[in-house]
Amino acid sequence: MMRHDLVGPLQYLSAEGEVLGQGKLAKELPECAADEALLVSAYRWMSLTRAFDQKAVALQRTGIIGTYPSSLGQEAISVACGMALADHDCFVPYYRDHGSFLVRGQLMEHLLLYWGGDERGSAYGPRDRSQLDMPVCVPIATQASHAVGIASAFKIQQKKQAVLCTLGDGASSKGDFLEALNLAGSWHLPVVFVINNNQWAISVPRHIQSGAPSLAQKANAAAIPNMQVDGNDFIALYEVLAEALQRARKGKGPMVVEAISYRLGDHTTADDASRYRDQEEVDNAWKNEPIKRLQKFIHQQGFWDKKAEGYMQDELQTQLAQAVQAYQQIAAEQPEAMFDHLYETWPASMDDQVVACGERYLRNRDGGVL
Amino acid sequence: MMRHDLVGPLQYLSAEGEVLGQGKLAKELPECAADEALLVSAYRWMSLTRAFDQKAVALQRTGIIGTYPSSLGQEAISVACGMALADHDCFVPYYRDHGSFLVRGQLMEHLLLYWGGDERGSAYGPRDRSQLDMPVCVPIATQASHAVGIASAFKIQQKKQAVLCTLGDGASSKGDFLEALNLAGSWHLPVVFVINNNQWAISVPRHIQSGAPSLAQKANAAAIPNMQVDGNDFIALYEVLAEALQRARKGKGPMVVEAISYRLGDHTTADDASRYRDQEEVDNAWKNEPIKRLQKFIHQQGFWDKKAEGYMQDELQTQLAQAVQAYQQIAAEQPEAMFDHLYETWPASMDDQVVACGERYLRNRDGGVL
Amino acid sequence: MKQDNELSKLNQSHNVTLVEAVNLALNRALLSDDTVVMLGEDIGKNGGVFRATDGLQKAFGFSRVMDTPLAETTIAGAAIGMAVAGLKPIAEIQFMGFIYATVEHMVCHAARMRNRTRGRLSCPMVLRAPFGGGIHAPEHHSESTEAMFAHIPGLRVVIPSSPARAYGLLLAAINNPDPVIFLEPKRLYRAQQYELIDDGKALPLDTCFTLREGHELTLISWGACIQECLVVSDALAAEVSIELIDVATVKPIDFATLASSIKKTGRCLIVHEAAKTCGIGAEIAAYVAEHLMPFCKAPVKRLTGFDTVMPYFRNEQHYMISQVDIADAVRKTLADSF
Amino acid sequence: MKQDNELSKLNQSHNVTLVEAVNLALNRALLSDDTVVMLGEDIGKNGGVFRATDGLQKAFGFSRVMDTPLAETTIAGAAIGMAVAGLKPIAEIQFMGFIYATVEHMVCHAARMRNRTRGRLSCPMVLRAPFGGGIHAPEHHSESTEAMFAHIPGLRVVIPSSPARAYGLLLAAINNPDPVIFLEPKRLYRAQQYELIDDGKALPLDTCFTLREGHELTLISWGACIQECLVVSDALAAEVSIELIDVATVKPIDFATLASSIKKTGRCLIVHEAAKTCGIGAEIAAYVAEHLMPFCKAPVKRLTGFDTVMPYFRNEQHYMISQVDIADAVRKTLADSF
Ligand SMILES: Cc1ncc(C[n+]2csc(CCOP(=O)(O)OP(=O)(O)O)c2C)c(N)n1
Ligand SMILES: Cc1ncc(C[n+]2csc(CCOP(=O)(O)OP(=O)(O)O)c2C)c(N)n1
Ligand SMILES: [Mg+2]
Ligand SMILES: [Mg+2]
Repeated sequence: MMRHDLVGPLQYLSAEGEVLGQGKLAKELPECAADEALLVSAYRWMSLTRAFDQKAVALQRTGIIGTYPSSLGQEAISVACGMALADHDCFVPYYRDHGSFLVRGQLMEHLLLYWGGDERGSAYGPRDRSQLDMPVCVPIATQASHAVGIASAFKIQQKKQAVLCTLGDGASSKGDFLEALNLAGSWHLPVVFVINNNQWAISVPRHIQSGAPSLAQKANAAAIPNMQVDGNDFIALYEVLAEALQRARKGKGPMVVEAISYRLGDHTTADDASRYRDQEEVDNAWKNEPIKRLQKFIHQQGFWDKKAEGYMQDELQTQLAQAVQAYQQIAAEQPEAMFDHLYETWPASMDDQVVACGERYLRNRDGGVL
Repeated sequence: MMRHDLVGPLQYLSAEGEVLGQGKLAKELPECAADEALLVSAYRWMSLTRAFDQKAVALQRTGIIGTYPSSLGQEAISVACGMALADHDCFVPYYRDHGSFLVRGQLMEHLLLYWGGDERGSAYGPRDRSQLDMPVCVPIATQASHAVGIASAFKIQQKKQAVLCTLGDGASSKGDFLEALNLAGSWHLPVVFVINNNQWAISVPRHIQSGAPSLAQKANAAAIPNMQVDGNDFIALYEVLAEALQRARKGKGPMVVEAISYRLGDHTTADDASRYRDQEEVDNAWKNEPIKRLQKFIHQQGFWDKKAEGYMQDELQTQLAQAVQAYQQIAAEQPEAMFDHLYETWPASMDDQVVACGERYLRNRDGGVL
Repeated sequence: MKQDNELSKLNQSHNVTLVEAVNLALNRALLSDDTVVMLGEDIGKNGGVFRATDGLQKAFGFSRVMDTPLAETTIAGAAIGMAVAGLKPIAEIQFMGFIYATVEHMVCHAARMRNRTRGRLSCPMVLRAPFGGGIHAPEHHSESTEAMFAHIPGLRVVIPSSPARAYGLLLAAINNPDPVIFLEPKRLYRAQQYELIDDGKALPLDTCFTLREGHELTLISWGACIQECLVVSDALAAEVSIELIDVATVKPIDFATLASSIKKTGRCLIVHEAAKTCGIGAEIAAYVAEHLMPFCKAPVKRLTGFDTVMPYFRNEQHYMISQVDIADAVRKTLADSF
Repeated sequence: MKQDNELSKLNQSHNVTLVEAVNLALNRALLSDDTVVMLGEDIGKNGGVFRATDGLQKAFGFSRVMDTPLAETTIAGAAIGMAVAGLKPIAEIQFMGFIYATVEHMVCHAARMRNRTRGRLSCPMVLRAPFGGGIHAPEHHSESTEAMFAHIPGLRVVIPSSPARAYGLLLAAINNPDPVIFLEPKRLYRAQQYELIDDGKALPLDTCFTLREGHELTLISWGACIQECLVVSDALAAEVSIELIDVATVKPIDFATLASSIKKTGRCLIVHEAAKTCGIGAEIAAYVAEHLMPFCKAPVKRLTGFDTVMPYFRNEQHYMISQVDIADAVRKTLADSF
């Protein structure tokens, strides 16, 4: 029952959490809107994601982790992606999907480990260890090529599993994504692409990325079904993504979803967005932020109250504190670890470099002397 | 008055050269269909292109040139591109545009020089030496990136000039083209892309290149106007390309034209198409070939007759014979020529390689002895 | 596994060219391992423009031997995804001149997936491409840029120079749990025929092959040039005792074998078709400068392609390295002895 | 030309960092030549993520300083088209780790356009990118793969190591009629300030810079490592007389200057951050092995990055080369004298 005829993004709730269109709830809203457990856990995950982002930014400021890209304002997208995925599906992220990682069961200390400059942050993967979720992908849009490769592996292996690949509005300009769409269409692959259109690619505004009114329509080039969704409306996102993944698993082919959102924070902790965008634009965007909207709705539905909110916030802070502590207790790897996973079958000719690495370490250990 | 509402490719003449739609000629056909001089010269150029292709294939068979890609059956496209271009426009070809090169005023001996393995084949350029038509481009689709670069230079220089870039159906799958479309749309560039959809990319059939019903619709990703045209109908092609280039020169932005054709010959002289496609398909395609169609039309219009045909064929053969002779009289470059145009400002450190090159030549000149 | 496959010529002996040996190895890999798949342009019905994949799609179907749209970036990137997902993809790039669009994926992902995830994920893929000049081909069809990939940590670069090594090294590359760039010297594709037993036996990677033993000069090469080196080694046998070594795996390089030979001969000539600057020859000569100078009885010599764009085929021979050039370089090296 | 441009600081002297020197050179080029244009990601309002282009779009407008969509292939390919069409484009790649998507265009077209057309067309473009490690950056933000481009005939690769050379060499690169890959050592972007006169004077390309004269050991490097080399040369002055050479143009290499120094000192240590195999250091060491062995009083030594993926920043320092490492290598080279 997805609305492909739609003009503009699919949206069920107003910024204030009111049901749009006023008709009888059952009529207006999709099933998932009545699923208390689902919405409450979505709300928890989104709240945890925001708390984690806040904490991570603070940790960067104090030098405890490195450059960090907050997902502030985009929690509904990453959490909806995580929740729509089945354990046995494959998640192919970019680098602003902290919420998805959390829902997929990755530990916060491991996310911090990655952003703290330690490869082991990508060593643990999702809850379902059998599943091969991909690690953070830094080279923009390259993950899209991997996603179609994994999807075609699933097809060849006759597994009823789907791939969900995320990317940004800027990434939608890069050939890797556009070629991947073409292959997904030509080979009819079980892959869903989710474009987090947060309006900015660092300092480059959406209108410079493309002359097209929507980014979803890039899929028209490959005749792939596509639609825009309000990226601040969890209910709309979950409905669309769950159905898109179901289609894919059933062999009905790929789909592209453009989630319209806004990057409420700087691009990363290394960025100063005030150089290139007006505070007014940001202030307006805050009115649409996704967490408040879902909170008001579950309040109205009687799924949530002040007390629950209080408990939850305390609980999140405890979890966070424990995660930070766990992260800080993880000692750095040995210097020679840089060789441990380079090749599975070790080339003897590189032994002397491992030795040289050890010597270099000892030589410099205590600052060293000239 | 271009028909963007069109379903299926724009076509005016039947395979038999009859006007489709039977109404009064003036009503049905575009102006250019009444332009005797235009149609006759188009017919001459298309005939010359076919004769040149036949000759080139023969020369390859006897080892006088190297691997050669015939444009058999696609003469209307390359000639329409050449004729729609103004002298001061820029032509950015791929490698199957012999007709365009001829119309642009390149000499046949120079085309043979290129396919004969001599860089000087690209040293002369079009009739209007002031114009910078690009040379043959072998790496598929890369020319599309250059085309948008040249188009944006024209825009920056405030020149009222347009760029016409050709590519194949296979090339339409490569990121370079898809990214270039996106830039053309975002920067509103004066560039027209012409996809010669000849149904095959060597042995890969059109349906594997893309799951989309048309290749023109790739432009929808960038919200660029686009249409399909019958690639065997010179009148339709000329009307569409002339108008598209005019739009571009006037600053009205880019356009994509998919010319539906068929590769009647092998991919190149190095290919054997019988390995992967049925002769029956080829035989059917012959029924739609563009030269016979235009010939019948200009006959009916009284623009052409048997006598003219006889004269022309003799004339073409003489021209060809002269060109082949001229080509064969061009001696090879000196061995050291491989360094002459590497850098404009010569690095002294490379002198010894020039010397070594000379020595290598002398050492091997007469077969050499061990 | 289709054991009844007509293509199966298991354990039989064949008189094959290098390209036929590649075809045999691919067939063997597809037969013996269901996770092996192939993707590339024109590899299906057409069997590849050089027929390296002839008959394979017919035998194993499109789901094992996949024709792709014309998009090298995706050929490499999708292969990485397939490899991560448990397949062993063999991706074909039609000519090395068209391999450059794969560089971002090979450098940023294929070479790093295992290291990035500390072994949780890996990338057991092979990227095949015909390379080198001398076949009278058009522009961009004669590249030898193996050194670009050899510079990249995490990659292996393997180059056969005979049907037997093509067969054995390709099987080794396919079985290797990490990414391998496998470059096939197209000039040798049909140069000679050799007896070969399709026994599925892989040859070792990361190892040089000593093709001739000698004690006066170590002649080091790989790929197509090996053929000229063999002729010269034999032709000059009366004059000079040459030890000919085929590097085969040009990254990582088996320096142990090279070093022991150079210690013995005291002279070293490196021959490669690729441009000189920062080629594999530079790395080998640098190794000698660092570790073997005391053993050197003559300057190290590199006989290589020039640092210029390979001329179109009309003048291509002025760029290529001939037997005469190699013989001359051998004699010069001897003459220049300290 | 906007002579009234507020940014114009012509002929004034400035105390600038390396990144400010880059900005001055870009501003000077845009001011003095209308055909100079810039394109790249975030180079406009944001002034580049390192502020190298700060203020330039404001001063010269979008048509001279263009923010592009996120597409490196097109940034390089469009720059080639602009260059052919009579402009002098300066394309910025945000980090060298993202330069790989430009390889096909730089290798197949930028490097060949003049040669391919026998001079009818040419490609006067500059591809700028910050490179190198040591700034505690995320994955892919610390690459040093200059050797990949140095291997390609037709390209120039230029690397400054001080504000003055950044200014003078960038102007030279922009004026050069052929393509130049200009790599900026980001670790030095804000390391020190130097007096610089914005006189529009270019420095020579294809030339090494001798930063210290000495007679016992030739220390060869480029980019960020030059700073450690300077410290070591001075600190060890009492112990050993070091001749320090900044290669600057790593392709083509000015071997004449290197050779005359090595002939004098008889010892040579090459320092670079990039991976060892087939790095620029290999080419220089190979040159010594071919031409200078008789002059060598000690083995050539390379002190380089390892042939492994640069560790994420937590362990990055174990990969980086320190003053201590350089001093140690200098002493080892002396100790290993024949
Ligand atoms: C290939 C590549 N080019 C450039 C960069 C540098 N870079 C990192 S993030 C970014 C902007 C990405 O914007 P978008 O795709 O919209 O994602 P967002 O960060 O807004 O979520 C850029 C240019 C990169 N990481 N990879
Ligand atoms: C980047 C690249 N990849 C592969 C090739 C080899 N190749 C040459 S032509 C061709 C098919 C092109 O088909 P299409 O774009 O439809 O043009 P056509 O030849 O049919 O006119 C291929 C794969 C190439 N030249 N460049
Ligand atoms: Mg964005
Ligand atoms: Mg075609």
